[in-house]
Amino acid sequence: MKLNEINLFRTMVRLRAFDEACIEGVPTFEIHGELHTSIGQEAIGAAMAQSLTLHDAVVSTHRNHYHALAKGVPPRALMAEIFEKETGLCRGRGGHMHPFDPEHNFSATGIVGASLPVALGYAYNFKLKGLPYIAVGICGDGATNHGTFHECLNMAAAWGLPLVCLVENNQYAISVRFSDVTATPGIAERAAAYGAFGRRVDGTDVEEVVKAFAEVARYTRKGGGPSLLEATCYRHRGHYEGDHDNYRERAEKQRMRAEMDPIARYRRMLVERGAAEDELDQIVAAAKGEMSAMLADIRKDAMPDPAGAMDHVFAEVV
Amino acid sequence: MKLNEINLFRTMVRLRAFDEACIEGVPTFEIHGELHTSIGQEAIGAAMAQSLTLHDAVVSTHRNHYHALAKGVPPRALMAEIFEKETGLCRGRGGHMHPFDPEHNFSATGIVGASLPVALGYAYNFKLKGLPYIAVGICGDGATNHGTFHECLNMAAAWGLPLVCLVENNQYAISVRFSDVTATPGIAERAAAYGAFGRRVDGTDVEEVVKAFAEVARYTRKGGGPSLLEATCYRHRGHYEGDHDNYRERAEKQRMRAEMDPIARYRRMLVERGAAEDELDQIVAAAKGEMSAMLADIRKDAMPDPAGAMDHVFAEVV
Amino acid sequence: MTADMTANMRKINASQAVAESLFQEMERDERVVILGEDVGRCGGVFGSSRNLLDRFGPMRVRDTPISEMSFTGMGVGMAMAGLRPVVEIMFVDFIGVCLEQVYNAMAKIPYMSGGRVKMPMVIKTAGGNIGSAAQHSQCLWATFAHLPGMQVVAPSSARDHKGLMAAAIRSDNPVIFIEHKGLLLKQAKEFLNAGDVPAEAFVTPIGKADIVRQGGDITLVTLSASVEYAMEAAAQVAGEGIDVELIDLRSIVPLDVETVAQSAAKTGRLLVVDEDYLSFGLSAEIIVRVLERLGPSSLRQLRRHAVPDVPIPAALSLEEVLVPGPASIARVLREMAAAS
Amino acid sequence: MTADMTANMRKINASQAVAESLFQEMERDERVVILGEDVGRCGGVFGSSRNLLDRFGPMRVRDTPISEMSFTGMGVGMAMAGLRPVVEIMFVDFIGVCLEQVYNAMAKIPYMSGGRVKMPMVIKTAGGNIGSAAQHSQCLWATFAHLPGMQVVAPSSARDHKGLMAAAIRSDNPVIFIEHKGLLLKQAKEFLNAGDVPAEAFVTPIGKADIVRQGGDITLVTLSASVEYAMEAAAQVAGEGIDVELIDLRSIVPLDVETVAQSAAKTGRLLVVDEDYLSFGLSAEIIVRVLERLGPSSLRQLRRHAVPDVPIPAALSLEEVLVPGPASIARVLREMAAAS
Ligand SMILES: Cc1ncc(C[n+]2csc(CCOP(=O)(O)OP(=O)(O)O)c2C)c(N)n1
Ligand SMILES: Cc1ncc(C[n+]2csc(CCOP(=O)(O)OP(=O)(O)O)c2C)c(N)n1
Ligand SMILES: [Mg+2]
Ligand SMILES: [Mg+2]
Repeated sequence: MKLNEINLFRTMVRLRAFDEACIEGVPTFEIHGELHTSIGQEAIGAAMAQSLTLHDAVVSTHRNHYHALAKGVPPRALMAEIFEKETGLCRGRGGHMHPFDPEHNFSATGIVGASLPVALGYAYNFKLKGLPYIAVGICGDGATNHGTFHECLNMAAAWGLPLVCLVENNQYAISVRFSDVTATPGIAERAAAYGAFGRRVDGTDVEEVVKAFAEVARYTRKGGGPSLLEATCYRHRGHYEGDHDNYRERAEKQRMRAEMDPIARYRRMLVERGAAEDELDQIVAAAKGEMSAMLADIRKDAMPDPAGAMDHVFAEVV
Repeated sequence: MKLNEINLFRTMVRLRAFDEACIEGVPTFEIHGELHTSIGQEAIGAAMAQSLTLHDAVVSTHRNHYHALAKGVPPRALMAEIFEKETGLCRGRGGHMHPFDPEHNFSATGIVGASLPVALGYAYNFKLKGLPYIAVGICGDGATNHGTFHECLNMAAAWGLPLVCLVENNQYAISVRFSDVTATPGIAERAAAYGAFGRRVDGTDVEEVVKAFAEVARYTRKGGGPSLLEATCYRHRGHYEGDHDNYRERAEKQRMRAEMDPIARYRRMLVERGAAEDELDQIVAAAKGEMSAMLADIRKDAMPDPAGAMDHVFAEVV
Repeated sequence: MTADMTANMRKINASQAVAESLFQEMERDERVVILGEDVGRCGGVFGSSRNLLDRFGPMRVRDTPISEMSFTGMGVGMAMAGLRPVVEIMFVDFIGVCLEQVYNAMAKIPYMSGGRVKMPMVIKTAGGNIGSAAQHSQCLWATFAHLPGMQVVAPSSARDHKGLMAAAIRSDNPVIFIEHKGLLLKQAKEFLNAGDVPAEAFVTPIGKADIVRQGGDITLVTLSASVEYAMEAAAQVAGEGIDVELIDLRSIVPLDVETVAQSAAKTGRLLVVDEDYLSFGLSAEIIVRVLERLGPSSLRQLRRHAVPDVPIPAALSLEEVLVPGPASIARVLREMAAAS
Repeated sequence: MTADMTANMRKINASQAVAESLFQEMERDERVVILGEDVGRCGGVFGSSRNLLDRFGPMRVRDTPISEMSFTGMGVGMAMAGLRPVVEIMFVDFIGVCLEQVYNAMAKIPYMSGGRVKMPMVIKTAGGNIGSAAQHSQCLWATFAHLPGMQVVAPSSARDHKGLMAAAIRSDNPVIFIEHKGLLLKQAKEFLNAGDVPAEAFVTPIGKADIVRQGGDITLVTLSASVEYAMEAAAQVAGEGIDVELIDLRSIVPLDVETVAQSAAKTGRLLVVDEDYLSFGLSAEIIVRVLERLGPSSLRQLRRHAVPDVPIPAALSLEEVLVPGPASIARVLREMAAAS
């Protein structure tokens, strides 16, 4: 697999700039509810972007922006939805936890454990029609202790469905440490209980994640049945914007920020390999500029018209 | 472990005679709803009876009679409940799927997958209080594909709770073959996904089941955390009395009845070891007599008084 | 119905009517798939998906493990992927296992997506009291109806079982289709609300109530098996000069208040019979909707007869006094007639 | 409430009041345990179980994995084993994941066991609309109330948060305790329905409504955060000569119909305000129960104001027109006053 290093770096940087732009809407109350960012988890989104086709499906979680972008959801429509504008992907009805893009086979849910079942439905459809596509169901580490994890991997394996279960193991479910509530050290080892293909990867090493994701995707796409990829990482911000985050030691957070920032890590790596700092800086600046401009533009969009508040409950008027 | 062979045989024979007496209530419409018998699964009940103490807890399923009897629930009160009499364990409110005996820490549920969580609550209580008791949660093979199986084994293992998960793998969930809907050949192998102690046993070889159940119970009682015992067996009758049971080949059923009847197997074994056929016949006759007499007696009991139909919804009148 | 009229009727029971509808809809539209426990090899525990596996194979007729939460969510994903899934939850009592996917996903995604995603999905399930105790006897239609975004259908006649199932499958909206265990094995000609079940595919529109019996004294509104009980009761009291107008709602979302209100305006007396729990349910909703239409003092009598907020006991001696049946409905009708 | 009166009030918000009650009940009775996501180390996502882990340790204050179905069932088992569990379901919207254990086990076991098993269990959860979109904004009290066997409590004032939680824990019945996300971080003295929160443990009995404001023109019945909105609305229209009697139900099972009916008999006008969905819910139930008591034509006006059967949209511009608030309640009150 040939990697375009600069592209990978740019993808990650754009993801982060996207979430940083979103964060600007919190103190202004443009975004209310709980905004979940993925800062620190860019390598995983970037890896998905490399291996997925338009027809593949992705079903994500409450922490979904990167996955949407990786799947090709138009950033402007996504951000407009996060800002709950009429121009948003879902006309402002969904908001940041519920983006739906049928054209890109992308959706998400705010309910933990609810992503895999929906992904399984896509996988079933691909198998039924004999299509060479895969469905990626995304979970956090916390979601892997939900019953649907077990049920879905079992069904996918029993019927040979093309489901990739991608676990972002950032070690916490809000305040609850993975190790306090989980019987096994990690998640990849559970694949054996379903005869699925399991793999663990350092989710902050972008090239490794790209390779690992490509590997599991290929395995599943070729008819091998479900696969499970556990990407270890760390959530650098609070569970949601505004979270007091007093359940993690300051020292832990500092260390993790130093060691487990995929963008900083990759930058160091690229520089070691001879990349020009300038060029990288420019990529960062361009991404920030792009997202700021997008935000500024979206801010001018109209909020949904209250007259339409009751629309879309049912497809047909009966 | 010293086994009292005659006792074991008698236990199994009494269990079967109990269920056979219950079946008599079906054509007469004394029992309506779905009566689930355990005929063919006597060895498992007998094995439990050997290792459990009064304080241990058992939470069973829709197919619960043998487990109740193994736990020491008074047979008369149980049968009276199955016949929905005011003299029943639950005053006729529960019926055959919902026997509750707080004195013996026994309960059941008609909802698949709902037994393990309740058993976990008992296990938690034992751990909280530092008591040397175990909670046995019983599942069928079908129930092991329900999310609670995963959730409960994970919690029990993460917290070191004294939960024994006993799986009666009779190969079918109503008409659905275990192998058609399950990723792994068996269930015991899933224990590894929780770092639990897993074991498979031929559930129609009573001495083997006794040993295996004693082993997992001892392991868990000594603080080893959860264990999982898969006892393979076969359901000789329909899923419920009245089931057309046209989803299993006649040949399969005949073969299984010949090979996997725990009572017939044990009888052959005992006779080979020198037991007197007479004595065994007498045990069978005595058990049938006991249960017939019990049934005749229960038939004289009153049905619940309609005046009390609204009682017991709430504990206190508010 | 006279012997003459029933003589030429097809010999088909309600569960066969459902199976036939599924068969024809699956023939008609290859996007239709059915999944659930025991829907395939055994054709459904009540036979309402018989013959489908042989004809359409296991990818379109899928026997599932007991994993309701996930296969309901799988249905949601299938619908989003362009299929038209029918997901069977064997007994409605089990819905608590998977209600999350039902009300947070299936029912809300069309709205949450701003109308960009359709959800042509049917949840097919069986309810009703037939002496099966607390965990296998519920109706729960009001539980669904309280939560926005899904249509809730509960057929009464054999004919409606077929026509409403076709409508549910062809609808682009999520539909909860609640069969009654006590009706499924009944032959079309045994229904009091009898009527031939056409052999060809047909659609009974969802949302239009059926005036099963015309009458001028009391408006009796109900659905599902209680339509049968109410017909029996109405026939009983007719001899005593009480003329009941009986309305089969067919669905409670949408609720055909129009038809009910017109009848109530005529009779001045409204009785709702409901096999579901009394409180926070169908009976109060209908009464208030009618009063909202006709005015707060428009009716002389308002009455509801439902399961009085108690789990269903195992013993039939107890169930009988809790669940509305022909005798208890007749009693209530007599009380109403006597009162004014 | 005047500045004088509030000056001496304790500085405590509603979530602290809950936490204090839990603390005191856990001190008082070692059988009380609490479990759920984030209840321990972080003290609850709204702080309503703060300080408990340090004092009582992890066996009595248990941070769970995201396994609601199983830890709710674990609560059932604990209660059967003699403990008095408080199980937190973080947001009521998630109840669909575990409702099975709630209504088939917790709520029915006392009845199914013929009264031989008690179920002293509390489900503590947060509901209400605060701009969190369709999957994090529901109230769902009517969903619980329709299903027999559980009491359903939703406190309004800071004081009631404490007293009703104590009552719930001490009750031998299963209790659903629904906090409102919009009230939890509000200081006791900021409540319009203000009142000091005593430092010592106390019990507010479940089942007795609170007449928060006396008035002669219109009876307004509601609960939870809507009590605050209704107080604001009542104060607004008072200046216009509309005198509202405002009743805080506190619980909907049991439902204090007595108090509501007495007031409605006096005013002749009944308005139910409900932040839960309109149909098949609280509003119709109250109206019908009052009419059942007072007679079908006893009231001049019946009105309900609730979320009109639509999922909650993300955009505040939409949420505002769907969820009852002070302005919309005042508008309805004015319409009612104008109509007769
Ligand atoms: C069924 C359910 N339970 C609880 C929640 C509340 N909740 C939202 S996110 C979250 C933690 C999820 O942890 P994890 O799966 O590790 O994802 P992360 O937030 O770390 O990305 C919880 C408990 C929910 N949304 N749904
Ligand atoms: C949640 C739920 N789904 C479905 C059912 C219907 N049902 C009752 S028993 C059963 C099969 C159970 O199979 P298994 O666990 O293998 O137990 P067995 O009957 O073989 O003893 C099913 C599907 C149920 N009671 N609860
Ligand atoms: Mg996490
Ligand atoms: Mg089985």
